[in-house]
Amino acid sequence: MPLIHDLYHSQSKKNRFAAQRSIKKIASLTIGAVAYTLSLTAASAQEPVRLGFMDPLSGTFASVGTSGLKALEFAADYFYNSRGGILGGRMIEIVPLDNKQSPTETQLQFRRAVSEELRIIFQGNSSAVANTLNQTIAKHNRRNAGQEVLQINYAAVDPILTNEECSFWHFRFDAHAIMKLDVLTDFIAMNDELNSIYIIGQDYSFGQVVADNTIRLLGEKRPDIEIVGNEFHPIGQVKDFTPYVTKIASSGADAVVTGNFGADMVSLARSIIDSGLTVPIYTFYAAYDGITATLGADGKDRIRLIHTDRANPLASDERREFYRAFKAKNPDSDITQSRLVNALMMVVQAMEQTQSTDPYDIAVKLEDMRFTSIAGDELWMRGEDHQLFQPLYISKHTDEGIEFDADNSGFGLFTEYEVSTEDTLTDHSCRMRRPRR
Amino acid sequence: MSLLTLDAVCKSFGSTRIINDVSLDIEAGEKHAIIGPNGAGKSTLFHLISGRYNVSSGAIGFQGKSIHNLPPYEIARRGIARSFQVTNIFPRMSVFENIRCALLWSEGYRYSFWQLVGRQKKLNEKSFGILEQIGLSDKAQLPSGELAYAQQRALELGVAIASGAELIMLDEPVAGMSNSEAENAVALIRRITEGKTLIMVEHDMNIVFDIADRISVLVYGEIIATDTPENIRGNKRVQEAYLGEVPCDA
Amino acid sequence: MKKQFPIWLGFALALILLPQIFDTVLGISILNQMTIWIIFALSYNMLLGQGGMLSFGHAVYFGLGGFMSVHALNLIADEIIVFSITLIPLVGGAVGLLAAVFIGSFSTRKSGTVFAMISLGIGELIVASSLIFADFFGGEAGVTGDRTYGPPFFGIEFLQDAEVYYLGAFWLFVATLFMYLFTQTPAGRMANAVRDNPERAEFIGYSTRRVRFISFCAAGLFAGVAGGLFAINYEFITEENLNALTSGRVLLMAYIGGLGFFIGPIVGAVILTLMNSLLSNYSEMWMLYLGIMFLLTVLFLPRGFAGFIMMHQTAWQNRRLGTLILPYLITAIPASLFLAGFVGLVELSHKGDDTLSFFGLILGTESMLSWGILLTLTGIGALGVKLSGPRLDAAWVLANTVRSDNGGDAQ
Amino acid sequence: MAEVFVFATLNGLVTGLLLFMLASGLTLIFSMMGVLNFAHASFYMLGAYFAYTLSTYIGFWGGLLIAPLIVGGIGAAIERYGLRRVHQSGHVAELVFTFGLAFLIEEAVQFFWGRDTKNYQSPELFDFALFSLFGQEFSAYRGFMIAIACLIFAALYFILTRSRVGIIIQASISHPQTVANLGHNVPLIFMCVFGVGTALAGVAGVIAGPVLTTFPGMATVLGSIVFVVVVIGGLGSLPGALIASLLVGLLQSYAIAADVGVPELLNQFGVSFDSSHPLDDLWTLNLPQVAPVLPYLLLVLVLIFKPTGLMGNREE
Repeated sequence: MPLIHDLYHSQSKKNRFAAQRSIKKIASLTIGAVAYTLSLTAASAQEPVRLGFMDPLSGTFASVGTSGLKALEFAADYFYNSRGGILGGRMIEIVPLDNKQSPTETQLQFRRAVSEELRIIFQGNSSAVANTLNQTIAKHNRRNAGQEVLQINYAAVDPILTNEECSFWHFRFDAHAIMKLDVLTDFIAMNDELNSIYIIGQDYSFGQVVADNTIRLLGEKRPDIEIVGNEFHPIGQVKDFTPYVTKIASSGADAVVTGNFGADMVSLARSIIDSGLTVPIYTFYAAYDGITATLGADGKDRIRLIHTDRANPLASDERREFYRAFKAKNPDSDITQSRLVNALMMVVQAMEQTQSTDPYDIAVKLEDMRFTSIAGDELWMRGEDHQLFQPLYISKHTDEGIEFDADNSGFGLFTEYEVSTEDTLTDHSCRMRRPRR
Repeated sequence: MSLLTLDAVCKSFGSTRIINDVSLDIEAGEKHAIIGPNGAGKSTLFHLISGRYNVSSGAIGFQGKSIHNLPPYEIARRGIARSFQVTNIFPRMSVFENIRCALLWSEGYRYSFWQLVGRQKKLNEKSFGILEQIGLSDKAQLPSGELAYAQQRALELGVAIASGAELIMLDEPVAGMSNSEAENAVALIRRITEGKTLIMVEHDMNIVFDIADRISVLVYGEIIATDTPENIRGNKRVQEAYLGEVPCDA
Repeated sequence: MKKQFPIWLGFALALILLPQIFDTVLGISILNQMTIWIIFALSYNMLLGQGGMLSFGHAVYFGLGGFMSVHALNLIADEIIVFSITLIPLVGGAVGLLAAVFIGSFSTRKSGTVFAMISLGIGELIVASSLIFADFFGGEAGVTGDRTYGPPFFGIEFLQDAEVYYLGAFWLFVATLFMYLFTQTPAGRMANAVRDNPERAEFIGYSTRRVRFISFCAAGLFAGVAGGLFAINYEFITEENLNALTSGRVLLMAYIGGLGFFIGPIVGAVILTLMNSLLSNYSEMWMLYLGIMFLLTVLFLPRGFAGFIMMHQTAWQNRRLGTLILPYLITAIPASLFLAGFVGLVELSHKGDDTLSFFGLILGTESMLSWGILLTLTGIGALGVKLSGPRLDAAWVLANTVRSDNGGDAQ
Repeated sequence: MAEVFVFATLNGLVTGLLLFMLASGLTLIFSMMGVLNFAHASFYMLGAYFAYTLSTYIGFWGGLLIAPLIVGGIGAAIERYGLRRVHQSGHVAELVFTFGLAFLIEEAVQFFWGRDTKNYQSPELFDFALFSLFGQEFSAYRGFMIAIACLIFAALYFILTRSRVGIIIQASISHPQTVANLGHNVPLIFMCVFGVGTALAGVAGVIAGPVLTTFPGMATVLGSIVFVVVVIGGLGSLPGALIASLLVGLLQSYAIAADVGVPELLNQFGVSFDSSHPLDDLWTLNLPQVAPVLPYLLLVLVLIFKPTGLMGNREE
C-alpha cells in the first residue's frame, strides 16, 4: 500500500523525496511514508499560503465535505490564484484534512496540520467535531506559544461555540442555531393558519437545541400555537420513519419543525410525503447532495429551510458569474455553502491588511471586520464573541423561478423571506480570554 | 464397597429411550469391559458416567458419593478420567502442552494466573514422565494435530491418565488401528492402568478377553449380562444377542 | 523468559528510540496511536486468538475505561482527588475489569455464536445508553479533560505529546509483558486448551466457563488500560470509542496481524494505524483499499501477516531462505505493476474532471489513452504474476524440503 | 388512540415483513452452511442500487426482476471464489470474511454510485392510497411490500415442503452431514443456497429502496438488526425467523407509538425528581427514545435464558 503514496507524490515532491529516500534506503517503504511527511516541514521563500480544510472526505458523511472542498478550492483559484495570488504573488493552497467526521480523527488530523505547519484550519461539519477542534486548539495554543492555530468555523452551529465555550482562536461564519431559529419562528409566527407544531429531531445536542428553542421562541411569539409533539429519535439508526409519521398525523399538527440532516432528513420527509400528510416542513438542511433530487416534485412548496445564502433569484451578477464558472468546471456539484466563500475572502482581507499569515494577526484583524460579500450582503464579525452576523433567508423547495437548481434536478431553493444583518443580532454570554502578545 | 455404582440409570432423548434401567457395580482395581452391538448405548453410558449427559432417572455414585448430573469438570476432579472414541485432544497445542494441561488441575494449579508454568519444575518433569510412558518424548514440541493417528490415540490416552485418576474410562481405544499398532496400544493400556480401575468399550473381542476381569454386555440400552470372560463366552443370551451375529475374529 | 530476554530488551530499546527517528508532531502522534492500539489489539487477542471467543463488542471496555479516565482527569483538575496522571491507565484498567466481571458473568457461558451475539448486543446497548446518559458520556460531543493538572511527575507536566509518548511506551511495555506472561500461566494455557477443545477441557477438570471468564476479565482489564492511555493522549473521549466500528477495527487489527501469534496483533495494529493515518491523506478511496486488503488477507493469509512471516521458519531452519529472495523479487515486479495499474484505475475513475498525476504522466478521465495505459499496466501485471507464480511455488517447495534429518516433513 | 394502534400495527407489520425477507435468506444460508453472513444487509443495499440504476433504463418492474438476479449472481460468485476458500480456515474466518465483505461492499457502492442519496422512486402505478383510516393514508406501495413478503414466505414454504430441492434443504437444516454422505453435490448446493439467499436480500432491497431511501448507509442501519432477528428466532429456524421478525418490527413500532416513559411510571407512584438530579437522564427516559435498542435488549435476554433462540434447537 505505500505505493499509493508514491504515485501521488512522485510528481511535485519528487526530488526532495528521492533525496530523503536515499538516506533511508534501508528503511522499508512504510517507514519511508512517515519519513516523507517529515520532509514537508521544510520551508521556502515564495511558498504558497497553505490553508487547511478539515471535514469528512471519506466515509458516510463525505458528500458534504467533498462538496465544501470543491467550493473552497474553486473560490481560491477563481478569486485569487487566477489573479496573481495574494500577499504579493503567493498562491493559496488548500490542504484537505480528512477527519471522517470523527472527533478522534479530528485530533489526529489536527496533529498532522501542526506537523505540516498549517496554521489556519477551515472546518464546518458536526458541532461535536467543532467543539473538539475548538478545545484541542485552545490547549495546543496555550502549550505551544508561537505555533498558534486558528479555527475558521464555517458551518457548525452549536451556540456554545460563541457563548460559554467561545475562544479567541475560533471564528464562526455561520449563524448559530438560536439565531436561525429566531428567524424561523418569526416566519412561522407570521402564518396565522398554523396552530399546532410537531417537533421531531435527532437525539443529540443540535436536535435538542432546536427543540428547546423552538418551544421557547414560539411561546414568546405565538403563545396560541400548541406544541403537539416533541420527539427525539436516535441519530442515523431509524430504518423507517413511518411510525413517527403516524404519531405526527394523529397529533393533528399543522406543521413539522426538524433539525435533521442527511439521510435522516430525506427519510423523514419521504415518509411524511408517502403517508399523504400535507403538512409543511420547516428545517435547516434539506437541500443539495442528492436530497433535492430525491425530494423532487413530491416535496414542492412543502419544505422551507433557513440558511445564510440568498437562493434564487441570485442578488448580484458577480455571484452569478461565480456560480456559472463553478458549474462549468464541476457540472455535477453545486455551491452548497457560500459562507465558505465569505470566510475565505474575509480571512484573505485580514491577511492583506496585516501583510501577515500569522493566526494572531489575522484574528485581531478579523475582530469587528465589516465586509460586503459577492452577493452584496453586509457582514459583520462581532469582536466580543467572534460570531459573524449576516442576513438570513428562508427559502422553499420548488421548481419555479429557479435559475440555479440543485443536483441538476430542475428543483432548487427559492427565497421567500429575508432578515437583514441588524435584525439578527443576539446577545451572547462569551467571556473571552485574550492571549497577550 | 464398590468404586462406581450405577443404580437403575435411564436416559431418554425425546421419546427414545437409549439407556434403560442399567445397574452396575465396578470394584476398585477391576478391569471392566462393556461390549455390545453398534447403537446399543455404550458411548451414551460413558457420557452419563463422565457427566456429558444428565441422567433421566437413576443414580450414579463414585466412592460412595452421588455424581450424576454434576458437570464433567466436577466429575473429573473427583478422579474419573476418560478418553474418546473420536480423537479428542488440543490440536493446536504441542504434545507436551497437551499433557501438561491435563496435569494442571490434579497438581493443584487451579485457575492460577500468577504462576508461570515454565517455572514449575515438578509439573514439567511429571509431564515428561508421562510423555515417556506413552512413547511420545521425541515429539514433545510438535503440534499435536500433526501427529500420526496412532500417536494421537496414544496422546489421547496420555491426556486421560495424566491426572492420576482412580477410574479410567476408555472408549474404543484401539479403533482404527493396524494390528501391530493395536498390540502396542494394548501394552500401553496395561502399563498405564496398572493399579487403577478401568472401564472400556471395545469391539475387538481378543483385546476385551485379554484385558478384562469382568465384562458387561449392553444390548438395546440394557445390560443383559455381567460376568467373567469365561462365563460371558458361555452365556446363551449373549451368544444369541451379540456374539452370534458378529464374528469376533475381526 | 531467559531465552526471550534479548527480545524484550530490543522491544524496550525500539520504544525508546522510535520517537528520536520520527520526531515530528505527526510522527509522535502516530506512535502514540500505536501504543494505544497495540495494547487494545493484544487484549482483544486474549479473547479471540488465545481464548477462541469472537467478540463484536470489545470497545465497550476500552471506552468505559477511557470515559472513567477522562472523568478522573477532571477530578484531578478540580483538585477533588490528588492522583498522578501517570497512573490513569490503572483507573481505566480497573473500570475495564469491573465491566468485564459484570458482563463476563453471563456472557462467557458459551463461546461461538452465542458469545459473539451477546457481545454485539451488549455493545449496541452500551452505545445507545451512552447517548441517553449524557451526563456521564457527554452525548455525541463526549467528555473533555486536561492532562496537565495534578502533581507533576519528576517535573514533567505532560504538556507535549512526546512526553505522553514515553508514558504510553512505559505502559505499553508493562501491559505487553503482563499479557505475554498471562499466556504462560495455568489460566493462560487453559484458555488455549478451551479454545482448541472445550469439551475435552471439561474432562480434565476445568470449567470452560470459568477459564473463559478469567481470560475475558483480563482482556477487559487491558482494554481499559488502553482506554486510559487514550484519555491521556487525546484528553477527550466520545461515544465512537465504544461503538461497533471501534470493535470492528480492533478485530481487523488482530486478524490481519495474525491471531495465532502473540506478536500478530502488534503487527496488525502497526499496519492499520499507519494505513489509517497516512493512506487517508492521499486518497479518498483509502477505505476501499483497506477493505480489499482485508479480504485478501482473510483469503490468502489466513494466519495473518505474522503467520506469513512465520511460514518462513522452515525455510530458515533449512537455511534456504536465501533461495526465496529472487523468486519473490521476480513476482514482486509484476505484482507492483498490477497494484499501480489497479490503484491508478480506481483513482482515475474517481477524478471526475480533474487529472491524475501518475508517475510523471498526467492522466485525464476523458482520454482513452489514459485508460488504455492503466488497463495495459494492470493486464501486464496480472499476466506477469500468473507466469511467475509457478516458479515461486517451486522455489517455495524446494526451500521447505528438508535437506538433512532435522525433523518435520516436507510441506 | 385507536388509530395510533392500528397504524403502529401496520407499520410494525411492514417493518417486520421486510426484516423477514432478509432474515429468511440469512437463515437459509446459516442452516445449510453454518455461515452467519454479516454482509447480508449489504446484498440488500446492492439490490436497491442495482434496481435504482435499472429503473432509470427499464423502469421499476424490470429492476424488480433483474436486480435480484444480479445480486444473487454476485452472491454465488462470492461463495464460489471467496467463502469456499475461507471455509477451510474455520468458522471464525468465515464470519470475519463476511464482516470484511460488508465493509467492502459499502465502500464499493460509494465508489460506483457516489455518496449522495439516490432518487429511487416507487412506480407511479402505486401512487395512490390503498385505504384511508382516521384521516391517515396507507399507501398502496406499502400494501405491495406486504404482498411481496407474503408471496416470498408462501413460495419458500411451498418449495421447502413440497419440492425435492426443499426436502434436500430441509434435510440439510437438520442433518447437514448426512446430506453430504448421500452423495449430493454439497458445494453446488451451497453455492445455490448462498445465491438464492442473497437474491432474497436483493428483492428486499429493490422494494424497500424507494420507501426507506437508497443511500450508502442503508445496510448499516439494517445490518445488525437482521442478525439479531435471526438469532432471536433461533439459528436455522425459518418459522422462528418469521416470528422474530414480526416481534422486532412490532416491538419497535409500538415502542415509538407509546408515549410513556419513566416520568409517567414514577408519577404512578407519586414520585418525581427535579431536573437537577444527577440521574436526570434516567428519570426522563421514555420508550420511543429507547425503541431502537429494544431488539438488542431482547437479544441479550433471549441468549442468556435460551441460548438456542425462540424456535431453535440446534446447539453448536
